[in-house]
Parts: sequence; structure tokens; C-alpha cells
Amino acid sequence: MRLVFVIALLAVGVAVSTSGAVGILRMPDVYLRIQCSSKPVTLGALPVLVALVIAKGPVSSYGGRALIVAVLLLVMNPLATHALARAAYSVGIPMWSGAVVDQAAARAAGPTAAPHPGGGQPADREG
Amino acid sequence: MTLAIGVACLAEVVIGALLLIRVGLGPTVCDRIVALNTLSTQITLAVLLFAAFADRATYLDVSIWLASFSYLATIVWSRYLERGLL
Amino acid sequence: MFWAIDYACLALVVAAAVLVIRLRNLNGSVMALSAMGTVLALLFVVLGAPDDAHAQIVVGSIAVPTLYLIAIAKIRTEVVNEPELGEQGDTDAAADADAGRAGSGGDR
Amino acid sequence: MILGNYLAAVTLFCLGIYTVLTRRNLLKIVMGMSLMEASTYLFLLSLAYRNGSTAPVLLTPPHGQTPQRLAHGNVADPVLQNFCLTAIVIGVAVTGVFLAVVVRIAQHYRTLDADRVRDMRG
Repeated sequence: MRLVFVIALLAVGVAVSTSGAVGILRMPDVYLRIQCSSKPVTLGALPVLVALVIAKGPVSSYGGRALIVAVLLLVMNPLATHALARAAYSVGIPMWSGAVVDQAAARAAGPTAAPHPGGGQPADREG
Repeated sequence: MTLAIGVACLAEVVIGALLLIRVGLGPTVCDRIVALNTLSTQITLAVLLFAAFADRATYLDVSIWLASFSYLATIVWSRYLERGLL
Repeated sequence: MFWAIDYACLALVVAAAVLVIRLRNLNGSVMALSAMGTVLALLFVVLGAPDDAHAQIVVGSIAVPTLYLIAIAKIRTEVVNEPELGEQGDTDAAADADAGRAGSGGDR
Repeated sequence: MILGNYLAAVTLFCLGIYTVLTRRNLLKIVMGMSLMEASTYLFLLSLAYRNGSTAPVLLTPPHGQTPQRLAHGNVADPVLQNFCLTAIVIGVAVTGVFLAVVVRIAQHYRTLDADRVRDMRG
């Protein structure tokens, strides 16, 4: 019974990670690749960690280490991806030609963008 | 169960091969950093699974180091892209 | 099973090394070097040396590429732009020109 | 079976020495030296590995083994692993020195080409 759970969770994790990797390989744009880096990989890592905890028991040294790795993944992966997406936007890497919305550019090009470039909150209060 | 964990470890390494293609192919440096970040995550999982496969809990610390330092590298390199490192 | 993981890691390391010497973009070469260091850390764990894997993670996949990036950033202010240095027969300039970004940063 | 590791180490060394001999960019030459360092690590750890061995760490032994049996059993060679650790630490220092020299050359000669540096010096 435990074996079935472990194999199922490992299969789910590996499948989701594979989909993320194929997305990174196939997507046409840096920003779409960052999307494929962030969410499917985090979602693919967590079932593998749960499978490891189930296979080795939660009170062994595997459980604690898997918990630390899960917390690090959940905290640091969005942070790193956000920093990377911001850097990619600020050096001006072009979007895919099929992209339909660019909210940061729309906010920067707004009528009150000159005193607060980038942040829209004070401008909204003025207007 | 050991065999299943070993097969999963091998699968993570094969996913790393897919990401290495993007490291070689990526038109900009940001693509390469994205692929490298994902590769670090996959290698972290592979180290965890290999520790369970070889039944040594000593190997688990390597994955914690990898998980904490690879994101540091990603953040440092994105700062380098944004403003220059010096 | 052990040998399958071992040979997969070896294949990845050799492929990353080929990427290091085949890419004409210097930043891309540094990223391939970092990928090689990361996969080499997994290979060290597989070969039964976790302490070497610790050192290799910190040194090979983070410290050395950061050193290279610092060197590239310092050189770029001194040397005028000569991107295809030492690469005689490359015809894949379209791959890097495909980015098509405006700005003077070159391949940044 | 460990022969594959030796072949990969030789391949890495040949790739590194090819880079050092044929490229003209000084940074590419330093990268070739990094590849040769990596081949050295791989060769030392492949020498340290014995068939079916585990890490020479006695804490938390594998299931069904005690530290005494592990110490008398099949572990990898710790001496060569320490050589490899020393090689890694010295390798990053050597790479830093090489990169500092390359930066100084670039500041002095305003070029990064090995041939043009030699022309200017002669």
C-alpha cells in the first residue's frame, strides 16, 4: 500500500517536472519560460518530497531534511523568479509577438508616471 | 521501492538533459539563467532521491546546500543583469 | 541502477563541457560552466563523496561563475566590443542576433 | 564499469586542452583550464571509488549496518577524496588569479586577443 502511494507520487512529480522542462524548451519567450520555470517545477518538487517522507517515515532524518528543502523551495523559488523576471524586463528583452498585454509599460506610460515611475499607487490617489 | 526511487532519480537527471539543451540554445542570458535555476532544482531533487536510493542520510545535507545556494546564485546573476555587478 | 545514474551524469557533464567550448557568447559559456559544476556535484554524491559535493556546489556552481562574470563586467568597460574573438568558423550568429534587443549592452 | 568514468575524465581533459590550444580569447583559455580542473576532480574521485562502495562517513550508516561494520566494509578511499577537496579549493584560487591577470592584461593592452597581446609585446 505504501509502495503504491510512493510510486504514484513519484510519477506525478516527475510528470509535472517533465512538463515544466518541455515548456522551458518549447516556449517562445523569456517571460513564458519563467512561468514554466516557476510553477510546474515547484509543483513537481513537492510530490517527490512527500513521496520521500512516505517512503522513509516522517520521523527519520529524511522527513526533516525534506521539510527544510520544501520550505526553501516554496520561499526562494518565487523570489528568485521574480528577481529574474524583473531583470529581464529592465534590460528590455522583447516579448513574444503574440503577447497581448504589458501592464508595466502601460503603468509607466500613464499620465502621472513622471513623478512616480513604476509605482502606480500615489498616481491613483491623485487622479 | 528502492528501484522506483532510483528510476525517479534517473528521470530527474534526464529532465536535466532537456534543460541543458535550453542552456545551450537560449538566445539571451535570461533564458540560460532560467534553465540553470530549474536545473539546480532538479539536481536538488536528484540528490534527495539518490540519498533515499543509497540509504545514506549523510547525502541529504548536499541537497540543502544546493537548494539554498542556487537561489543565491540566481538572485546575484539577475542583479548583475539589471545593474552590473560592480 | 547505480551505473545508469552514473553514466547519465557523465553524459551531462561532457555535454555541458562541449557547450562551454562551443558557445560563442561569453556569458553563455559561463552559464554552461555553472551547469557543469552543478551536475558534477551530483556526480560526486553518486561516487560517494558528499564533502567534495559541498565544496563543488559552493565553488564550482556559484563562486567561479561569479568570478567570471566580475571579470567579464570589468573587461567590458576596458575593451571595445569584439564579440567573435577567437571563433573562426561560426555561422550561427543568427541565434544570438535573434534576441534583437535595442541598447548598447550587447549580449547582456 | 568504472572505465566509463576514466574515459569521461580523459574526454574532459582533451576538451580543455583543445580550448587552451585553439582559442584566442583569454577568457576562453581560462575556461579551458577550468575544464581541466574538473577532469582532475572526476579522475581522483573515480580512483577513490571501489565497486559497490559508499561514502566514508560513519554517522547514520545504511539500514542494517553498524559503524563498525561500515568501517571494516566497503567504503570509498577517504585519502583521495581529501586530495580532491584540496584540488577544488586550490582550483578556485588559481582561477581567481588567472582572471585577475586577464583583467590586468585587458586594462593594459586594451585587447583580449592572445595573438595581438603577443604582437604588442614583441
